[in-house]
Amino acid sequence: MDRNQITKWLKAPAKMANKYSLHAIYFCTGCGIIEIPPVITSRWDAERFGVIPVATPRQANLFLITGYVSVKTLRAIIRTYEQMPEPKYTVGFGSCPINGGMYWDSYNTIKHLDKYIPIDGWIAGCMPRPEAIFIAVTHLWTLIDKDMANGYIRYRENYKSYRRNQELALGKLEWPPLFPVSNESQGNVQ
Amino acid sequence: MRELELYFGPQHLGMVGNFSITLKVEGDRILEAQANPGYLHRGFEKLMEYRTWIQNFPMVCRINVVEPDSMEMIYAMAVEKLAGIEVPERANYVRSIYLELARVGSHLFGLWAYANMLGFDTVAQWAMYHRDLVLDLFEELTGGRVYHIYIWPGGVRRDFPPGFKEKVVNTLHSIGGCVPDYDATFFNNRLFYERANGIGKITQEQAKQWGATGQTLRATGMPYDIRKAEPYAAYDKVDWDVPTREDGDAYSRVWVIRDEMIESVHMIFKLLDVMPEGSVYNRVPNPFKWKIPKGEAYVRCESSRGELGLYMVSNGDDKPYRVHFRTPSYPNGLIILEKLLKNASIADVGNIMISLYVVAPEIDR
Amino acid sequence: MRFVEIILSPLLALVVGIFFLGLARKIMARIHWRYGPPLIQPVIDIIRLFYQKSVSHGRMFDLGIILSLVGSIVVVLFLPFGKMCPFSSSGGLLVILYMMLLAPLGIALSAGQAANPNISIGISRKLILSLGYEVPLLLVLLAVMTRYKTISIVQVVNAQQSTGWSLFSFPLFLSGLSYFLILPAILGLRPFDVSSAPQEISSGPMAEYGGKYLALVTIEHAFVLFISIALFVNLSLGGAANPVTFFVKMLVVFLLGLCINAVFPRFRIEQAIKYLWKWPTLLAFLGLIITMVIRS
Amino acid sequence: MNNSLRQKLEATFKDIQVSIPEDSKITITAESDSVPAILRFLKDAGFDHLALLSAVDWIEDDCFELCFILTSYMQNDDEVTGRQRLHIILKTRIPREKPQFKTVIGIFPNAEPYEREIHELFGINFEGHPRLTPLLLEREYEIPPFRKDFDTRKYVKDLFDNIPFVEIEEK
Repeated sequence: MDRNQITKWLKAPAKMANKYSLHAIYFCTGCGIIEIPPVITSRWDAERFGVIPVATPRQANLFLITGYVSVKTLRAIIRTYEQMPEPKYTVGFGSCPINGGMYWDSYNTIKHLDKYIPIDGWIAGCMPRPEAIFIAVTHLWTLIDKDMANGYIRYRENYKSYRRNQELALGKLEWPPLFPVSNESQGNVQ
Repeated sequence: MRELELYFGPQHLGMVGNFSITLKVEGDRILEAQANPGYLHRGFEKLMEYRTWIQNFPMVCRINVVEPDSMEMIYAMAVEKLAGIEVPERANYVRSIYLELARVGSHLFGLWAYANMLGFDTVAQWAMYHRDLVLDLFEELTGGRVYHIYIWPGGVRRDFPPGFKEKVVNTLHSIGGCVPDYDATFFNNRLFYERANGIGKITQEQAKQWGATGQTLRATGMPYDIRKAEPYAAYDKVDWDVPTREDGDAYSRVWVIRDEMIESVHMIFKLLDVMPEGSVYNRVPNPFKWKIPKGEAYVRCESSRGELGLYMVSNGDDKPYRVHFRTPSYPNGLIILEKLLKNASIADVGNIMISLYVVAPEIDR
Repeated sequence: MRFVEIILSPLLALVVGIFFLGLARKIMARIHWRYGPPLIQPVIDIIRLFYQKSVSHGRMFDLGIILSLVGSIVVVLFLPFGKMCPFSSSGGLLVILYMMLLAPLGIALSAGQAANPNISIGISRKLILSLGYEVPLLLVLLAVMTRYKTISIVQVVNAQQSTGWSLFSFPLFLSGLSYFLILPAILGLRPFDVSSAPQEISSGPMAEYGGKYLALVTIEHAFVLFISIALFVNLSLGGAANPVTFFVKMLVVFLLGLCINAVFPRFRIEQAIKYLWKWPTLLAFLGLIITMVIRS
Repeated sequence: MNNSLRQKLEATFKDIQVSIPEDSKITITAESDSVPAILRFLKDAGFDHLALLSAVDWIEDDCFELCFILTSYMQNDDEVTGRQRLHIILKTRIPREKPQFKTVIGIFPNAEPYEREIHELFGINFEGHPRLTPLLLEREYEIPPFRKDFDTRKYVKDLFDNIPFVEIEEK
């Protein structure tokens, strides 16, 4: 740790601690999960950077969405995301959450994940290599430094639109809104 | 005692793959278990009807991320059968070696999942490291770490690069050199025996009735293996054994996985020795205009988890009319798991599930 | 002087405990053929957790953690760290024994507020497990008290300083061995991490803790680490004349525990109880009987 | 062996066509009423492994085709015989309007999830099935998605592409 780092720690301990202690929620959302075990084990060892998987969303602050998101998984993802305490960061992993990727014409997968929950960063590729995850983590550090990893704030501010989109895709949601939704109408629910 | 409803998955450290089991528990005992798949359903079989024969090759391997290679193989086999394409001799050997390497990698992944579930971090990390060495071989051979798209109708995409044979031998020797370590810390560990012995026990009769194949069946004493029953690629060219155990519990299943890995490595060595020279690829017609004559075919091969089948119908068009995969995890995850979890303890949910080798994307497709 | 010690000794315990948490991660990583996180990683985690938002599940949820933290801090005050022991004259082993129960109890009370089925299973496992190790622990303490004819831990340490470590004296080595066998259970290391088994019940009682609650639970875990190892060092390894020797002894014990942690999978809860009530209890019982026979 | 089985089948059941297109394959086409009896007969004849139960939507012929693919486990646990190389495809057609079929769980218990899946993806109702609850899908579809008249590209266009992006104003 050089002097620069120490000043940073003294100036913004929250930011620095968030950076170096990214606890990822272990949720196998898609086939990208196959690259997570190598990343957290001996070959690549993400724990060097403070990235470890944790068991429950309450303990986590990083959500790696690994791969395509089916409609059924989207429900689980939203619930998990809403249970995570703020500040929280989301990274979409693989091509499929970005625009549907290979499953662009599938009736059961979500095409653009950022319509439903806010995303702080994307990792492109099918399958992205483990190194890509580390690059994503270092990019996330820069974003946190510059206050640009603000997905959770955007979620709070635009919650109404997000909730509307979620209901469009999933039908009626059985859990109450996370933040108060002022307007009664929720769009045309299909 | 209070009856609780417990959701095991989809977000759960003990869950490998996006799968969920709804458990009704009383204390530590499970009254009823209901498998709840569908988190990974992409409608592959529908999507494949919209894509041409050759476009489907990148699709099929994504059905099963743990071992995509057997998926490529089964699709290539079905296309070859329907279109009547011959495969050169050397390509058969290359395919066999490639599939056996994939089996070793997949079993090491299974070992990671199983050991990790039992709380056996050390062995889990070793297994994952060794799997990565196998993936390095794939990377050199095919250019991809996870998805390879290497097997093609009429052969394989390219021949072994120079020096690849020695690399395979060296890597497998270095992994094989760690087998005593694995045995000492894991397979012969008294606690592993205590945890796994008698857990998730099925008899051979039950296994037959519920449609089990692969380790689940072989752990009950039946040496049923598609590679022996209906040999494809070059599996009938060399001599090898089907490892079995008698008890049918989680302990035997994991031991069968271990023995299979070793058998696969031996098989690769033998195949490398007798591999003929020659071309590895027969040309197929122009893929843009490729039409396959009317017909239907059911082909099967042995993936690392059991019988993998593909029922394919062509109506003479440039796209398949209907494809349906018979995946080994399907009976394992939807029938056997539910039956075995009844009256088990919560501590054994993951134990049973992973010893059955349930791979969720294979169920959902 | 004593006032300074009252402040200093919990702080020291906390530092040692958190250092052990970091060391555990580093050493486990090395056994896994990994590089491992920096040693101060738990500190970073705790800072991060304090800055994170958290959800409370009722008043008892907050109070339970405080209860278990206070319990642990009180135990620390009674434990000699080298020669440093704020409450050396009063209480003793019996206070420690009772106060040590507060830690799991507080967590149980607190976590029970959240209606998560994983938590209730985890709590029941945790309480059963503490039942499992309390029996041999009690027998060990009785044997030590009988042998040195005192209930004061300071006098136990002093007696060992003159006569040698109790781990190497005849009847008490049985008790020492028994304590070492139950040590992983007290620490929640493998093969006894049944209560927090993340792969089975989503880390059990910790499932609903987030933010500062999780930070407090981590701190409390650091205290428990310190207490159970320090107690072992004081009872069986003869304590120490100065904090540095004491720390080195603790380190050795902890490293041995980690090695066990690395090569064993997790017990099922009934297997854990069966084990705890078999060998450690038998050894501790034997130690107690022989001590009583020799003494009379 | 193939031919003796063929003769036996043709002697026992009336309205079926048995063909042997290649050595390792027997294709049987039968009326839907006689399928359970044929399955029972084949199971007794040693084909005790229902590998796959599949359905094909022949929209031009206005019917669904159910395919039962049977193979056999080893009998005495030591030798692989010619029987293991053989698979039987039993096909039957049912009308596309109100598709109904009798469940075969009584004969092959492992048909249960296959029937559930076909019910969900093709909308074929299996009488006597204990739980025809949704297996894979989350949303409800007007036309079951695996039918040929369900156009997934149009569905995607109508549903997912119409969901707007969340507008985020620059701060």
